[in-house]
Formats: sequence, structure tokens, C-alpha cells
Amino acid sequence: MEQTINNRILQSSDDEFIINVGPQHPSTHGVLHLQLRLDGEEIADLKPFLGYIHRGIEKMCESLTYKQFIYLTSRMDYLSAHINNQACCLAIEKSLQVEVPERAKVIRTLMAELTRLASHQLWWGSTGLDMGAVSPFFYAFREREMILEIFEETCGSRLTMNYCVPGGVMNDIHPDFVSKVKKLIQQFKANIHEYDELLTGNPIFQSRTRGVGYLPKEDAISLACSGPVARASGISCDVRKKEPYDAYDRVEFEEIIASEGDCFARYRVRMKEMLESMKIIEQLIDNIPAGDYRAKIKGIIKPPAGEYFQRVETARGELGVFIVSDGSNKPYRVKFRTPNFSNLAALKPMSLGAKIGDLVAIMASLDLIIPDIDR
Amino acid sequence: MMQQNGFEQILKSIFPEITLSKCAQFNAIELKPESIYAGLEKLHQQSDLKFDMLVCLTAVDRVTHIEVLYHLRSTFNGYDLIVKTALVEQPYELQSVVPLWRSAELFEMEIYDMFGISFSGHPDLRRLFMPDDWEGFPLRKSYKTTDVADNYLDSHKLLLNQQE
Amino acid sequence: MNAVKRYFSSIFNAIVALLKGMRLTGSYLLHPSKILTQQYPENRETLYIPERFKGRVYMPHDENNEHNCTACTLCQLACPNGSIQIISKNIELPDGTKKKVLDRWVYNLGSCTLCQLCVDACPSDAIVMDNAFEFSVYNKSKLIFDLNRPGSKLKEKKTEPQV
Amino acid sequence: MITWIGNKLTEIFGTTLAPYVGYVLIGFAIITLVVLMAVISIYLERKIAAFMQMRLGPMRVGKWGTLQAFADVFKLMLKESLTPAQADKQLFNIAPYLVLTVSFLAFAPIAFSPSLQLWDLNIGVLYVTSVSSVGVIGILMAGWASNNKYSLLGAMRSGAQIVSYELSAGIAILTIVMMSGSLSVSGIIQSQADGWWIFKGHIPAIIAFVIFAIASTAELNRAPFDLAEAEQELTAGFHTEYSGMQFAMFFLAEYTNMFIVSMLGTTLFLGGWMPLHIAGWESFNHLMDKIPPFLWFFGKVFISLFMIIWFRWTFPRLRIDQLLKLEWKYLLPIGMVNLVFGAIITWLGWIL
Repeated sequence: MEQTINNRILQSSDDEFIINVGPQHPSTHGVLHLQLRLDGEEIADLKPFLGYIHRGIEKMCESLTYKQFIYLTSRMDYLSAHINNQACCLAIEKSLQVEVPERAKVIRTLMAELTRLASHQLWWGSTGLDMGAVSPFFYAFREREMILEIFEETCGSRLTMNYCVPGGVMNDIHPDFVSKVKKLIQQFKANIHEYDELLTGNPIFQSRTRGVGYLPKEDAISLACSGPVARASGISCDVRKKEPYDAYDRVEFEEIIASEGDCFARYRVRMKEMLESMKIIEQLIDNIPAGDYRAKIKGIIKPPAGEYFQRVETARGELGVFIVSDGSNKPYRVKFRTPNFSNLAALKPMSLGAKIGDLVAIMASLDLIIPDIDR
Repeated sequence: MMQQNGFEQILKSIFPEITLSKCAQFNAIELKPESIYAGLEKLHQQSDLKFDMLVCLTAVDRVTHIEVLYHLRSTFNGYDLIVKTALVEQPYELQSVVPLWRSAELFEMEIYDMFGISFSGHPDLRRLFMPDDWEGFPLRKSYKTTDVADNYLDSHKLLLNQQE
Repeated sequence: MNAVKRYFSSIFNAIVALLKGMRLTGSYLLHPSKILTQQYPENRETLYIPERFKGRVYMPHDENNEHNCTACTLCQLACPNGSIQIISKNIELPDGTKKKVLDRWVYNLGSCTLCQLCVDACPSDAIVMDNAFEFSVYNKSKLIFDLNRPGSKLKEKKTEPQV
Repeated sequence: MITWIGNKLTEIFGTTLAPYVGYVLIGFAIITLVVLMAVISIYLERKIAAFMQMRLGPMRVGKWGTLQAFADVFKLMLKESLTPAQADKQLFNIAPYLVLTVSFLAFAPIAFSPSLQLWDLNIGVLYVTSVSSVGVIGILMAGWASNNKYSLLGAMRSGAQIVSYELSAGIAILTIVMMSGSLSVSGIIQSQADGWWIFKGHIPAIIAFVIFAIASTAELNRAPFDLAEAEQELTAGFHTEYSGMQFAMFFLAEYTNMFIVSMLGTTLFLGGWMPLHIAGWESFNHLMDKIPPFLWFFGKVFISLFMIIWFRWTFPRLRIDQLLKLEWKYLLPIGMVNLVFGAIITWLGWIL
């Protein structure tokens, strides 16, 4: 016990000191606990402590049926709740070998891209907030609110919608869906210049992010980073491109890759990804095929024994759902390979030698969602 | 398919007596726990494969044994490979692969926490999610919990009684 | 000389970029019509709530105080967190046969995650998601409701809606 | 009326005691005025911030939330002031009083109107700058005594920051002092009777004004220079451990300091209580003279306050090394060169 407690504390010399950031701290966006060894303002060592919001979702899944456990995954990365649900549904569909109707595929993809847009907008706002600029947060929420309203109309909830079900989607899209999405895109395009004026072009913001939190490509690979974090370091890793699922094989979009690997590169990758998401939505919104929105599947899902894996691209990176089935109506084992869990590991190599202010910028650029790490 | 054959050949050249199986949609091989590090090192170094990314590391409790799965990916040629190993007798122990992939650090901590597999050579092996003094390893099948729904239902009944 | 030029141009560009940001916030200050905040309790009448909004599970009753629930407990089985408990009773029909009917449809809003799986599972459309959302109470046990109204009974099926 | 109060006091307390009672009353009046202004500026700041962010801001207490700031002060007064067990108790409890006292002291030489000036010190401007820099000692005390690493870091940052920015603020003030040839507040205002320094001081005065604006915002520990309390980094910096009225004192001190800086800036660059005159527009000038000097002064003060608020709600925060870089690489060299130019202009007598 003594030993384990000692393991939990960083050792420091006389002219350094240990500071605990979190679990309650404004910039950790949740209950991340970091222990820093500081040399003045510079970070000499960093150690993350997790588990403050560990709910044992993987264990809970083992006692829930296949239909039931999907709703739990919205509570992992709550900002890409729909994409998490989608990943589970895709894995289950794969196991049952159900063909999802075209309409459902397109609706899911649209929803996933809207989720990504909403998530990135929240990230943009909170990045500004972390840097000390409060106003961007509210400007970001304006467009995000429109997206959430669209969700509310179609799915009934704003964040954890549980809209995906194995075989399709829960209910058909709202009659206003198409017109509202078009209006959203129009307004977003009209307002995107404000994002640039407030943060992107701001010299203070640029000096806070440029060259800060450099993550070389080799490190990003070795740390299994994914999503915008990896793409900003020059790794092509977009699952939507590599293994297109749902309707991603019929849309054209660009995988945004930057090579700088610093916070500003990650910022720019996400900003451009928003535009790419918009492109995907624009391509699909006019071509939602008619037909069923939900394939008929049995009330009790019993996938044949075996292993099933599905990966998707959430707003933060690659989410892998690994289901081991023993043929019963409950999964034998479910493993979620969550993007933030791996991205968190990149925090230490990035922030060694940086200042406390940089740590905040780095965390903002990683866009950590703590429940996704702890699960 | 051509790629598949080539991939199989390269694997065969490294591990002569291995059989290629499938795990989900990926190729999978099974290695002995004793030789897991050496095998993974080969996969990591081999210039044709170069599995430079450990995408995921997880374990499945199969009751008779614990199966550890290494999901490797190569960013050069896009190969995915799952390396399985079965741990039969307690205490479960494996050699840490942190020297090969740094992402293993957190994954191994999680597996240590959830399955009680200790990884020798890990720089900072501690319980990641559970408290230090937690007893048992939650994701093992022998770790009994009340059913989620039952658990809720109990509290529900309790509240119902209060109401009356 | 070049360095001096760069020094001053960096200052100039920085000031221009900062002024752009100030122009943006300043323009919002001068346009109060763009304010998005709503004054919640006052605007209850004008509040927009989409008809699909999931506020709680609700059991519609018709004018004869009849509902559709057959007490099949499919919703109870579908619920991932045990928020539903169906208490049924056996009654004797006039022709002498016994029939299981709904006694209480107990719903725990406190543990409900509004996932809509029960509504999805219901074969007879007895339950729907309702828009109501103001449920704050001081005691958790007050979050448990009986969804079927007192004295309600199963709707007689006049025409079998066989499809 | 003042003589009437004076006579009444002499009647009640006798000749020896009356002046002291008078001083107490004057002090009380000033403190009330200052606190009132601070509270008003808190409300203004919240409203301006809200409007900039497409929000309504406080709306519940009073019409349009006008009484919100008073309600907050009242709430903070009722709250218990906690002292951490491991804190240096004396220092911890003195610090907020010191900070607030210092910011009140700096009001002494400020001229609100030609007749309303507490103390026309002949080195008034020097007095304000020197007294207001004592405040950093209070901040350091608070940070050190809290026995909290966040507080300590915040206090140290604040120390480094204020000491650095004092220099360029001083140099900017010096430019005007040199042009007007006076250190007293009334003297500087009188020298602007024929035009404010920002208009007649050519480019050096304008540059000095910009430098003064930046440096004084930094001295105030306000965004974008609020590193001492950087919320996202140090939770609340030096006042993390303070609660209740002690916290309110830091809060009030921040807003009173905002006032002092705005008043100083107004006095130095914007002509104090002098009305706006444009050469040749006689009727316009006459009309401007009709507005009482008191209103002129506060109008200008609130405009500069608004600028400080506007900065805060637009810009992200700097990092500590960038903050010091801005001071030592940009503001100070420019300020010094500017001072020389200002001296040349003054020497040549080019002032309009």
C-alpha cells in the first residue's frame, strides 16, 4: 500500500514543486487529474491520473442486451454521441449481416457529420475560453444551438439522442430537417469569417499556439494518436476514407492533413474539417433516398458466436468497437477503443518543457473528453 | 487478394509454424505468452511489415484462460494484424511492450487494472481507473456484479416503498 | 534594415488583427437585436418545443379512460436501467376466463435515460414520449409515477388493425 | 452646505474634535462614492460583456438587473470569510485590506472637477503611480500567505508583470509630464485648457497614450494580461483561497483600480474635466462649456473604462513569457524613443 501511494506521487527536488491540476480545474473539461512537476513555470514532468468518472461501461455492457447497451455509449464521448451509437450499430449489423436501407445510411451519415460539426464548434468555443477569450464560446454556441435544435426535432434529444438502432435509425427525419440543415449551412458560411477574425487571425492566439505542443509524426504513430491530433502531425488516418462506412463511400471530401504538428496545426485541421463536414452535408442533403429508414430485425438480437469489430471516425479520432459474442442475447465482452484514451498519452511528450499556459493550450488542442477516457 | 497472399508469405517467413486465422475482419496470429515480446518485436522491426502502431491492446476473459489481443497497424502499407496470446495459469504475467510502442503504456495499465495481468518492465504500473485498494479485477468473469437493470430495479422498489 | 521593417510591420499587422476582433465584438454590442438568450420561465408560452422532444414516458388515455397497454412487459424487458415495473393482476371476465390486465405501470423518471427503447419495443403503441420537462422535486421517491390513470382499462379492440 | 455641516460639527463636538470628525465623514463619503462607482462598473462590465456575447446579462434583480451587483456585494458580505488552516493567518487577513486601502489612497489627488479635488499635491501624478504600485505587495502577500501553489504562482506572475509594466506606464506618463511641465494633477489639467494632450501632443502623445493604455491594463491584472488570476490556468490565482468579503475586497479593488487608471489616463491625455474645444467653432465651444466639468470628467472616464472592458471580452490571454516580451521588446524601447521625440518636440515648442 505504501508502495502504491508512493507510485502516485511524483518526486521533486528542492527547487521544483508538485502541483495538482484537477480533478476539479477549469481547463481540464471534466475530471482529469494531472500531477505536474514544475520548475518555475516550466513543466518538468507530468502524470495523468484517471478513473474519476469511471463507470465501468464495458462491464455494464456485459449485463445488457445488444439493443440496450447502445445507449450507454452516448455517455462516453458525449459530444459525438451519435457517432458512438453508430459504431455499435454497425458492429451489431455486421454480426447479424443485416443490410441497412439506403435512406438510413444517408440519415446516419448526415447526423454524424452534424454531430462532428457541433462537437468541433464546442471545441472552438472552449479553445477560446481556455486561452482566456470568453466571447468565442458564445459565438460558437449560436451555430451549435441550431444543430442541436435539428437534433431535437428529429431525434427528440439534444445530446445523447440514442437515434441509431441496429438496422437503421429510430424514426424518420423530421419534415423540416432538410430546410433547417440548409439554413444552418447558409448561416454557418456567413459567420465563419467571425471565427477567423476573433481567434485564427488574432496575433495573441497565434503566438499562444504556434510552435506550442509539438508532436512529431513518429511520436504520434507510436502513441497511436488518431483523429485531428494525428492528422495535424501528418498521418493520414481518417477512417471515413480508409474504411468507408454508411454513406461515406458516395461523398467526396478531403482528408485534412497538416504537417506542423503544433497546436495551431491541430486548430487549423479542425477548422477545415468543419468545412469538409459541411461539404459532405451539402452533398447528401438533397439526395436522401426514399424508402425505409429501418430494416426489420428480430426483437431479440443473438449474433452468432465470434468477434466483431467496427471502427468509425468520431470528432476526436478513431473509435473501435470490439464485440465478442458467445451466441447469447448479451455480449460476452465489449471493448471500446476510444480516441481520447490514446490521445491523452500524447499530452506528456507535448507538454514537457512547456509552460502552464501552454499546457492549457495543448489540452484545448487535444480536445479531451474525460468520460471517453475513463469509460 | 494478392496483397493477402503476400502478407501471409511475409508472416510465414517470420513465424514458420504460424497459422493465419481471422479475428473480426482482421488477420490474426496466435503467439505463446513467453515469446510474445520477441514476436511483436519482429513484427515491429520487419521492414516489409513495420507494424509501427499499436492501435489497441485488450483482453478477453475466456474463463479457462485470458486472451490478450494486440491490434497492430502499419501506417506504411495499411496492414492490420491481431496478435493473440492466451494466459492460462495465474499469476498472469506478460512482458511489457512499452519499448516498442509508447501507446502500450496506458493500455497495459488498463489491462492490469481490469484483468490483473502484470506487465514486467512497465515504467509505471498502477491501477488506472479503480482505486488502489480495490479488490478484484472488474472485467474478469469471476468478478460478480449485480445486473445493471436489477440493480436499478432494486433502488426503484426501495423508492416505491418510501412513497407508500 | 529588414529586421527593423519586420519589427514594425509585425506591430502593425498585430494591431490591425486585434482591431478586427474588437470591431466584431463592438458590432455585437451595438446590435442588441442579435441577442439569442431567452428569459426562460417568462417565455413558457412562446417556448419552442419540438413535438418529438423526449421529456418523459407517457401513456395516452382516450376520453373513456382507456389505454392500449396489455401488460406484456416488453417495455420492462427493453428498459436498460429498470425504470419500468409492470404490475399486473388477473381478473375474471364475464364469460369465466381469466385475463391478465395492467394494474400499475410504474415509471421511475429518476433513473430513466429517455432512450426511447420502451416506446420502440411496445407492440401496441400504449406508451409515447411526452414533451413535458419540468419535473423538479425535493424527494427522489416523488419521481416515481403510475402512468395508467386510476380506474383506466384496456381499450377494446373494435377492428383488428391487421396489416 | 459644507460650511453649514462644518458649523454643525463644531456645535456638537467642539472645536478640537470637529476637524477629525469632519475627516472621517469626508473619508466615509469618498469610500462610499468609490465603492458605488466600482459596483456600477461591475454592472456595466457584465452588461457590456453580455451584449458582446449575444446574451442579456443580469436580468433578475431590479429592472434590467440593475441591482445585481449590489445583491452580489450583499451576498458576499453575508458569507463567511474562511482562512485556510495552513495559511499565514495575519498576512492572509491583512492582504485584502491593504489592496483595497491602496486603491483608495490613490484617489486623493484626482481632480473630479475644478472645485472637487481632495488634495492638490504638487507631485500628484507621481503620488498616484507610486501608491498604486504598492498594491502588488498586497497581491504578493495574499499569494504567499494562502499557502497554495496556485496562489503563489499567481502572485509571482503578478509581481513580475506589475514591476515590468510600471516602467512603460511611467515613461508614458513622463512624456506628458514633460510636455505640460508639471507633476501636479491640476497643473496638467490646466495645461490642456487649449486642447487635450492627445490632440496637441502630436504623434508622441498618441504613442504614449497607446503605451499607457496597454501598460495600465497590464498593471490592472485584467485580460488579456490577467495572468495573475488566469482562470483556466491557475483557477483564480492569488485570490483562490479567499471567500466572502475578503474576496469582495479584491474584486472591488480591481474595479477601483480600473477607475484610477481611467482617471489618470483621462487627466493626462484627455484633458481631465476640460470640455472638448475645437479651434474656430465658437458656438460649439460655448455649448460644450455648458456641460458641467464633473460630467465631462466622468464621461471620459467611462469611455476609457469601456475600452478596458472591450479589450477584456475580445482578446485571448497572453502567456507569461510573451507578456514580458511585449513589455521589454516592444513597449519599453518604443516608449523610450517616444520620450526622446516628445522631448525634442517640447524643446522646439511645437506643441499646438
